[in-house]
Amino acid sequence: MILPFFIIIPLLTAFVITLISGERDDWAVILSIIVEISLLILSVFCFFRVDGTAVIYKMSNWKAPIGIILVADSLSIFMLIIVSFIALTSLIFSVHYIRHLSPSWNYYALFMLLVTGMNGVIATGDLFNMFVFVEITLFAAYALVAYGNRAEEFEASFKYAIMGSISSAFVLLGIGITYAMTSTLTLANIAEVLKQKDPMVSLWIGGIFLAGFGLKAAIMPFHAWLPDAHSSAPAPISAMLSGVLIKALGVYVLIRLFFNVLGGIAIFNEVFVILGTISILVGGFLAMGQWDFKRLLAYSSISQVGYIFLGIGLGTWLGILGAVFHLLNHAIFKSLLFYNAGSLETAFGTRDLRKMGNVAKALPVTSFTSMVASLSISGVPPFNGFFSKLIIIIAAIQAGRPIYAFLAAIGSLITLAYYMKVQRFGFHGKNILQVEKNAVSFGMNSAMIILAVLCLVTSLLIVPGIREATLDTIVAVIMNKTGYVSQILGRQ
Amino acid sequence: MKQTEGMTLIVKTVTRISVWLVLLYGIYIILHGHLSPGGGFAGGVIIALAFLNVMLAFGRDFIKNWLNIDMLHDIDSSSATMFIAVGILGIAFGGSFLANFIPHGTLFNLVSSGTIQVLNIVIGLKVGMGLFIVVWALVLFHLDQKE
Amino acid sequence: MTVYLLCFALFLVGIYGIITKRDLVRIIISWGIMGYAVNLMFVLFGYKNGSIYPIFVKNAPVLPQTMVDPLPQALVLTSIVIELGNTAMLAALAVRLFQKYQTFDITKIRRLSG
Amino acid sequence: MPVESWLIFLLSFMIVGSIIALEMKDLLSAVISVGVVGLGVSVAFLLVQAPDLAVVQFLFEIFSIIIMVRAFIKKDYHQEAPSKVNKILTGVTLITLIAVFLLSIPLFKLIPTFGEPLMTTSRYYLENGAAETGAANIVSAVILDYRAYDTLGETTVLFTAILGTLTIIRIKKRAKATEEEKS
Repeated sequence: MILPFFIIIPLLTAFVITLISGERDDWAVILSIIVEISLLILSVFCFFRVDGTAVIYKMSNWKAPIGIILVADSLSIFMLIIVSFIALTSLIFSVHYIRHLSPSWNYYALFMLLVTGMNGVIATGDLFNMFVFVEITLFAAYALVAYGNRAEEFEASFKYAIMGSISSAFVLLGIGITYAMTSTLTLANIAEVLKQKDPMVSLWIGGIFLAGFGLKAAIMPFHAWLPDAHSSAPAPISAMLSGVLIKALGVYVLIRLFFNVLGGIAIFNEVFVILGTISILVGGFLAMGQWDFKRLLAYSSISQVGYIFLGIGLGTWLGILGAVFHLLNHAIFKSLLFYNAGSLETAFGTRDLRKMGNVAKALPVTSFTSMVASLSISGVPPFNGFFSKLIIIIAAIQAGRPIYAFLAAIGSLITLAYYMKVQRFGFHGKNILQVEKNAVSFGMNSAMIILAVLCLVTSLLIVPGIREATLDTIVAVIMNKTGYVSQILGRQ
Repeated sequence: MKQTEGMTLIVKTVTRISVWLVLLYGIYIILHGHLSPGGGFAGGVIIALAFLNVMLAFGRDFIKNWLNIDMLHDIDSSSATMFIAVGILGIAFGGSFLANFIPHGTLFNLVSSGTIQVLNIVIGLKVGMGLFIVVWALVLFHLDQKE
Repeated sequence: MTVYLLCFALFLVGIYGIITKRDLVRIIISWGIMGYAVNLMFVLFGYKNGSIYPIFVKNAPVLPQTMVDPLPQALVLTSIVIELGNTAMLAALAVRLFQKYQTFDITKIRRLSG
Repeated sequence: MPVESWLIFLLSFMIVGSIIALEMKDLLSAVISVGVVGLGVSVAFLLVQAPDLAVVQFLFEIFSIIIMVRAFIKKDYHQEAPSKVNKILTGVTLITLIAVFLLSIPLFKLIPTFGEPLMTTSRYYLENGAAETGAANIVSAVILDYRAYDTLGETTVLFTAILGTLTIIRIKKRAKATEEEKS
């Protein structure tokens, strides 16, 4: 019953913000933060209420194949929690940060539309509806990437817009062909009809959707746009893009399409594994050579998403557990790293690691939290990154693919190398830099501290007691591929 | 009427008549959305083209005081909010979001298909105002370019 | 089947335009062509031989079986509006890029390093 | 079957038109010739018994031409001759695209032939659409009642596009207007 409110509330806020928007944006800030907190509480409440079976909400009172249905199982509510949490911390961070760029209500209205789009993609159970909400998210992202009004940002936003439109054209082509074959648009019915068709059809549809949504998830062959877009966007926006958008629009949709709808075809799992491993290595090598802090983080996003695809591609229980856990961890520490880059940028006005100096004394909170984030992303034991990467590597070995496990371990070492480079140059360098007085506000510091604490807390999810309640329900949803279909068709 | 802005006198006199016809036609298309082809989207664009026609014929300054541009922004966002309000009313009366809770009336007459007609009008307003704002923004942008 | 192939050919012409053409306006145009091809193919999937448009008329009762498939038409109406929104945003970005770089040539717009 | 032959003629006209649009030297005529291709799509919609779409496509085509011309009219920009690298790139892309086209022919055989759609869900819309929603135009019934949530997403897409364009062109609502008055 609460499901449609995940889309109605942020959408209504966006419209109200544009209505009441005066000269100053403080109204917009207060409204969006209150809304984001309520969304977070709503999603956590939903997570513990849904007991393994999918909750279905019939839009405008029509049954599944006729009307549109919203579906919420533990996987989609897990994604809703991540989206609302990272959006909340981004909003807190951007209260002060956006004052530097150009304070106006546009930013908060577009941010709310970004959240609406992602919630819409995650909650919907209808193929064309997913496409419409993907378009909303992309339009809001193009405008937000170009928010800073500098030449590179327009260039990055234009390239992101072109790649996004090409992938949307492929997705629409895929939807057209799926409709021609199955003449229905609800994901559950498509899955049911595709079972009777000859497997060549599923391969073809899978190929087109892999091209379309792979471009959005920036897997290896389609990763070219990501470093430009994520590095020139304002820090809270690149945190949202890297931490959540490529996962909600790319990874989540590919899991839903390839596991629940197409029933986990072996060839596509193999493709995920190979592309994931290539992403890990190439993303890592490219990140080594970067001196711009944000570009380095963008390249490291490509390699970390590669881990998630490696985990999913294995298809075993442990592999998917590692992938889901890494998805959560990466959202946390990558957003934290982008916040650090943002606060360095506001304090010193530069993103180049070589120019930075002894930040430890000047910005104690930023340097401490970035140390926590660097350790957890490169997989140092007490932090969460270590556990998720370890599970993926063990899963690769168990699944009889030691080569991928070995390559994943090398990837983790490369990550450790370039994050130590960040620490050595960025935070404990030699040249002393003067810093503007309280450049980094309380809001920015508190957002960073919350995420740093979370880096430690989420590693507790591995403890068997807690794991059953949270991660296992999600993995169960992905593992029994046709369970999703039978639940929806069963309980119309 | 100072003759500097806009096009020649002939175009102005013709537009002075044709604009009202075009607007009337746009409103007709919106209101008959559920009976004849075209609906909220088509009617809205016709209204936007009518405003555009006036802007091309009479020039930028005329349109600024003939049509309060900020009011267009407010109509745009308030019609979008109305769309969601109709949806929420659907939850209250019709059972689920965006349900058709208004009685349908008899087929084929003008006021007949419940929320479909209401939503058609809301979309018509939204598309009409929104698209004109986009073109107005491009015009304003070229204005800065010249300075 | 040949009609679908021709639509797919139009789609490939759009991809050709995006990859080989250098200036922004042509890239936006070729994306438009891709959008036309996909929309047209979607509606062609719904056409039934010898049937008429899905609108009931007052005094001419029409059997529902002799009507075209309304669902692709509804979906393509949505994707046409999405296409316009996309063209508007790409045009706005291209205009601002021309203001900053004084050129439409994408190879000259190379401020981003790496 | 007149409709299929008409469509094949129209589609080949559109393919030739779009190739011309891409290869033309002057920007403005390129935009106009794509507009012609768009109007060809609108005529094709009429042939396929989709009047709703023909009207909307025709009007939105006019609007996208206005936006494109408005944005690119004043830019006196001439295009240099394509460099050697570009020629190789064009050659390679042409070969790969033709190969993709030939590879996809067997795949298009899988789709039900043109003219016999398997209309499982939309048969429901046609049979009891008028009764349940009270609208004579079934396409409006589908858009605004059966799949009204899609149209809500649709209006949001348009709203985001307009808000995004305003943010990119940096027109703040009231501030810009007052500033214009002063300058």
